[in-house]
Amino acid sequence: MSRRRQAGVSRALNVFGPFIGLILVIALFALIPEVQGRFLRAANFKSVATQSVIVALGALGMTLVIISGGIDLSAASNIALASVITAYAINAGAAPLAAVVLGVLTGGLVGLANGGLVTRLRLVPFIVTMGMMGIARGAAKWIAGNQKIDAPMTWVNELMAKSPRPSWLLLAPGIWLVIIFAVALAVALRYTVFGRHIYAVGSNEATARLCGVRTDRVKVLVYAVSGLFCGLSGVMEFSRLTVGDPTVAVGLELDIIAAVVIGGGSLSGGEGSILGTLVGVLIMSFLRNGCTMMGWPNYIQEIIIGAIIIVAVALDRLRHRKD
Amino acid sequence: MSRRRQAGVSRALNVFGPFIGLILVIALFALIPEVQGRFLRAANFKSVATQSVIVALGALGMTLVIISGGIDLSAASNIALASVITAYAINAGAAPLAAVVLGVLTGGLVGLANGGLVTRLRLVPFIVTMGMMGIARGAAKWIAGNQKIDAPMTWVNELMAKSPRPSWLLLAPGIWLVIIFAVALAVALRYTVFGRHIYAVGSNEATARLCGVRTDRVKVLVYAVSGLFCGLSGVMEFSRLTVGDPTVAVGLELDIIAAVVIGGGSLSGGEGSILGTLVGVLIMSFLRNGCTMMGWPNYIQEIIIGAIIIVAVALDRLRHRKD
Amino acid sequence: MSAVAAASPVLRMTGVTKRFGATVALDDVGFELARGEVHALIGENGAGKSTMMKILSGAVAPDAGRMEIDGRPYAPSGPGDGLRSGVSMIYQELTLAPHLTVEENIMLGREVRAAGWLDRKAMRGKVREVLELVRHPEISPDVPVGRLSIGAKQLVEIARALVNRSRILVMDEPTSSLSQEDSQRLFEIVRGLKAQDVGVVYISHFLEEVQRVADSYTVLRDGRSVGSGTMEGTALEDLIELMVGRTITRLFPRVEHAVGGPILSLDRLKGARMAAPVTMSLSRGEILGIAGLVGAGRTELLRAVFGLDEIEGGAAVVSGAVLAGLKPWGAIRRGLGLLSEDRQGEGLALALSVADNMTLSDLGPYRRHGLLDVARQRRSVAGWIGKLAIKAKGPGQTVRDLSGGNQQKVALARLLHQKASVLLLDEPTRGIDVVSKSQIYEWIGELAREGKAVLFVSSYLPELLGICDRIAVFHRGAMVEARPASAWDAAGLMAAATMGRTSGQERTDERSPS
Amino acid sequence: AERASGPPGAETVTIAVIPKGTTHEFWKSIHAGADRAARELGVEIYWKGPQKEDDRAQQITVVEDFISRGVDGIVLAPLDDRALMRPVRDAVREGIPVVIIDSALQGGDFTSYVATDNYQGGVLAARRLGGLLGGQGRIFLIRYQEGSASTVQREAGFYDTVTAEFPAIELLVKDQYAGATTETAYQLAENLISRFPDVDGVFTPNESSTFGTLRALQESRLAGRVVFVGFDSSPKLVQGLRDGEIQGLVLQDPDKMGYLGVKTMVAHLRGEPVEKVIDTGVVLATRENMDTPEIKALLTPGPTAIDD
Ligand SMILES: Nc1ncnc2c1ncn2[C@@H]1O[C@H](COP(=O)(O)OP(=O)(O)OP(=O)(O)O)[C@@H](O)[C@H]1O
Ligand SMILES: Nc1ncnc2c1ncn2[C@@H]1O[C@H](COP(=O)(O)OP(=O)(O)OP(=O)(O)O)[C@@H](O)[C@H]1O
Ligand SMILES: [Mg+2]
Ligand SMILES: [Mg+2]
Repeated sequence: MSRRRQAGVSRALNVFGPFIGLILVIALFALIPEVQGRFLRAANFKSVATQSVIVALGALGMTLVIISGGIDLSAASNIALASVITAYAINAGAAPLAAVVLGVLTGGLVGLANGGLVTRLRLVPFIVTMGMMGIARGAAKWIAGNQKIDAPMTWVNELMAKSPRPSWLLLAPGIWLVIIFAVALAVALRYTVFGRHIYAVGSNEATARLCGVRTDRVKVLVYAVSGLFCGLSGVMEFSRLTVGDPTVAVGLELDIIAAVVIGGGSLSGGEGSILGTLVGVLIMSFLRNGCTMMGWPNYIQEIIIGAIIIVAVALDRLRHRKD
Repeated sequence: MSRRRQAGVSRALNVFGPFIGLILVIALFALIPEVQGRFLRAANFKSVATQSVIVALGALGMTLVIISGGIDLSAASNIALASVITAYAINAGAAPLAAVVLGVLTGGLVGLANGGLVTRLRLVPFIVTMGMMGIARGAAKWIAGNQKIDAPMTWVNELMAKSPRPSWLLLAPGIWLVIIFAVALAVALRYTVFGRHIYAVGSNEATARLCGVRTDRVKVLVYAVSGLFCGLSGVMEFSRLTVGDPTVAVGLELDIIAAVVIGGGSLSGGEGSILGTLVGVLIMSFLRNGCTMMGWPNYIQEIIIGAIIIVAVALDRLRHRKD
Repeated sequence: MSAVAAASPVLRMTGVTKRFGATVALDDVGFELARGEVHALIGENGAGKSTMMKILSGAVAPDAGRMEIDGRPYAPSGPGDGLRSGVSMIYQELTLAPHLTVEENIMLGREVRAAGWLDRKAMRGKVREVLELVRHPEISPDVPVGRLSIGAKQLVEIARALVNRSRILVMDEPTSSLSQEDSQRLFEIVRGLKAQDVGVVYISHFLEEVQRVADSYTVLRDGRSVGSGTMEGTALEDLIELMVGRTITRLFPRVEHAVGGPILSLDRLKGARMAAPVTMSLSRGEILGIAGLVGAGRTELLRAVFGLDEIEGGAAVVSGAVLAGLKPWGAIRRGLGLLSEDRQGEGLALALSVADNMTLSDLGPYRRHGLLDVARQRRSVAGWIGKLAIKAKGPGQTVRDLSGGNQQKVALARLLHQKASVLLLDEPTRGIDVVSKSQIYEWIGELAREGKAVLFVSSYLPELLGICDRIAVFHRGAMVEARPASAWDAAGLMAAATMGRTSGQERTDERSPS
Repeated sequence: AERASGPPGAETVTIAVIPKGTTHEFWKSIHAGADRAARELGVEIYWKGPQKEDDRAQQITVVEDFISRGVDGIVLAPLDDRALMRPVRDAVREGIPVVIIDSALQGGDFTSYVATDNYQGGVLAARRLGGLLGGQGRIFLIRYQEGSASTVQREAGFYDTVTAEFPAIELLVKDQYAGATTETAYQLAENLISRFPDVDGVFTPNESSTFGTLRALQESRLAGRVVFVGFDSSPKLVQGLRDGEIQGLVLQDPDKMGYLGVKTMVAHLRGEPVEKVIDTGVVLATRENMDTPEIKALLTPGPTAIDD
């Protein structure tokens, strides 16, 4: 009996566990009288969700990379590059859809290059993607001619509009994209051979090879997928900024990686989940949003966010140790 | 016979190996007629060396951290914090020496906090130090009141002077400090129990613990030492800028980590050397220097440096595979 | 034995209890160890032996229980504490730092200091001494341990435990990867330690070994102590009955099987890490044993055949198709399966579940409309867990939490699940208890009857002689000789393995296995 | 300060002032001016820049968060003349007026634009530098950062003027970027000096690049021998000007910008008519004029009581 109840409690903890950090953060600001009225509004949640789209898309791909035991430091540069390419194409008169596809593919290409270098040269991903970070950023600045690219407004810029055009959408199309891709990836990780192989490669590459997993192919694919998501994220960045900006998202790779790790991903591979990652993204977004609403100066915000990152992960570890 | 000769060749490769990348980079620019005259001057080398001091000091500590299987993302923020504290103290009328000691100790304290969190809460270093990155940066801005701190000129500002005061020093005192500490750390890594234990913890922490190594103590010490070096690096930063600037060195942690990895450090622990790290630092400095001298636009420079990071590490791996 | 009776116990453990979640690994267990006594701890896989000894060494904290050393209470706060109190341990799973050299590993945690600096000369002396003691002075102290074979690693592990002057030495399956000769040598060392009044706890699934080396025994079953006594006058059957609650009739059950046409043939195959090319052939329904000492190159042969190492010359042909240049996934597709000797490093993904590990090499059957039928996967895995009597909470349990022997069973189950037609088994019974071993032999026999071919690498000669149709001997990277099993005896195998040549008169017969 | 929308004046009016960053002295002065206006007019201001300095996306986020919070007005120094258009439009749609300061914003959604003519600043610098060199010599144009609108205008003003009015002056370097921090500027300048030790003049477009370059000139013993014209002020730059190491600093009036930004916003909220464009002017500080009261006030903004 009591054992069964215990199991029930621990299952509940496991289901809600990932959300604890998020609930705590929301509760924190919901309790401060100064902002609670505004903070808890649907409009504010919508705006936080929209703000999260760019990091979330990057983090979806990064989750795969981290589960496979890798890391992608080039993510943020890749986002900037894709945003520049999209703006460039639209500016050059391409159909918006073609420009979007081009932007996403550019991201995928950078990812493919990462994967190729990691597997062919057998270099640590940290270094390959760190090199690629410089290359992609440089390429973005080059293409943009060291400037931001102004592009005429098209439907692409509606993707991140807070009040979407067909109003029955309720949320910005970008948010829906995140939801759709998150579900797709979560299913893929759990219910496809490819997904199981990603976990296997991250958990023990030698074992995976021994079991007939084409580890190199898995890794190349993972980086390519991550690149595609960065590309999409870049398109969203362009949509949000309405300009293609080669200097955007500097340092964002750390936010993206932090989101995955806060969400339970392990940098030594084999662990991580899509749901966790999304929670990680939201924790960081709500923190920023709440701190800004409170009007706290940036340094306080920096300190608080730094501390919360540590606390969130510590809570997660504690929960894991329990069961 | 032939085996012995082979051994000789491979030993030679091992001794010169780490320098190959550096020699290649220097040779590259030395061969370009446009800059060779200027590039190969002693004065230019001196200026590159001086520019390298800040990254080099950070990288010395980072080498220990990386050998022990950790990572310290807070290094750059820590440098900024220490530079602010030093400036603050001097400005407040403290004796320059006291200010320097205070700056170094501040760095050490941040390192200690990193080590404590990593070992007490059993969190991954990536997250702890990422959180600390925000905390230290925020604290620096707070203390500096979001401004640069102007401090009166003292002998501290001579530490990074290209033409040092007692002219028989030839090089800036900061460079000598790097050399002295590099030798000391290299010796400590090789010839002391502590050094060995750092490698053991990085290579297989469980084993080290089972063998009675106090792994937690080793790790705390490693982070503390790394922090002290960041503190010293911050003092040098202050010395160089003559102001305490809380926004300095943003993103420098990646340069520092790259230097260690280019120098043969492995992010999974157990590998790395002081000599290699210094070579890594110099490779990056000479690259920047050469690219600027060539007058190449920044984006080209970014692309080239990104590519060279990959190539340097690939060369190093190739060399390792041979023997 | 006199030593047992004479001295007061050096170690007394009473009421030791340890739970891992719902699993009760140890339930109120106790035993005593006298000075100069060798005490055997035996029991099935998962009985709780390793856990008990980890509690003694300080690596695991007990939930309840008391320990005394020399009559004084002993409650180590960690393994370092245990070492300082004179308890050293050879762990079942290798615990070496791959980047460190042999010397650095052996001296880890007990470095010799002179004026604050490492005294390398003194350490070198100690290391040489202890390598000499295990009779492997050829192991270079300067080689990074990561480059050694499993066997050599185990020797280093033993050397590390011996370098301590400890009062209590725990050996948890020290010989699982050793050759017979190295095992013999270890027993001599144990006898030497006894003479120096060291108390030794010895854990092994080789019961004959245990009988030879131990003075007394304690048997664990399901985390409970079910009997103890002096070894003298206790028959092997009695021990087995205590362990499993019943007797078993045959340790090496033979399943009748017929040898068919060749399925795998190696023609001067030379892998990147092999010392010499190898030519041999394996037929359907045949069990071909491979014997040899540590470092004889058997593992390298299997790795080359399976495509894990690059192939430098010659060819491997499976069912008429040339294998050379294939990667493991290609080999698997052709029906090959490899069981690695290094289950922790390579054989298993420790962080993943039993289900994932068991089915990783063959997820195809669970695919439906592109998606995995996870429920069916679990059912199938649950079936294998039952069939192989794997002690696990269920298909979802992480492999890391299983006992050593049960991990090995999971690795083996993967090959069975994958329905490989050529099984390359590298020390497949490593760390598996006697009863399960005989079970495994039976399966291997049945696989042969189904027409599958088995390449069986083992350092445990009785099992080679007991179940193989043919046995090939390797020496220094080259195949010395292959003969029908009936044409070998233990002494002959040993001689061939150590000297690289056969005793002479028996004729070799490559073509017609028994 | 809980308040929803309502007639301003009934409760304390809250105004968000959003700079591009928070750590440059320049922004401190804006902050001081804004604070002064707030105290004079009895309104409350929130001072909040993007978390990462100079990050467009983050600045959009800050604007959105203040819209969510429901402030009465926003005074914004946009990091991008285009990217901030949409959040500004969103704000206006929510009934929150926006005054733009410092840098331009496309479109006409904002109430008023209070800024310096940055291009003109570049022109002033070019004339000073060209004049002192006598229309001859080899100079560096060190740029600040890719895509930063106000500095791009200054660089453009400088570049256009030099090429048009001083054709004999040779630009040794014209597309090297100093980067975000003093240290990066320092290294760039050092490396450039290594290559061209015989440089005659240098122009830098903002505080961090000016100070980094000054340090490099001092270290290579070129300070005072090279004609150096920079932008903005800080105590070390003022010292440099006094010591003859800097021959000119183009100054804006950030304090006035902040002050007028808030003041204009409050006027608008109170229903008073406001000018669409307000110029706060640029001046050139030199060693000669640096002690005149009006220049001195710009060079060393008085002690500001800012409670962050
Ligand atoms: N860390 C752990 N978490 C959960 N269960 C564990 C853990 N370690 C051991 N167990 C369980 O405790 C029981 C005893 O394991 P132990 O390793 O002591 O067995 P053993 O007698 O050494 O077996 P073997 O002969 O296979 O080595 C097993 O059921 C095992 O699954
Ligand atoms: N004593 C040793 N010293 C150094 N290297 C060794 C030693 N023993 C083995 N090796 C290395 O291991 C390789 C062969 O080991 P391998 O594992 O193939 O042999 P094996 O026959 O499979 O032995 P095992 O009985 O351990 O399985 C050799 O080529 C050698 O490099
Ligand atoms: Mg065991
Ligand atoms: Mg072997």
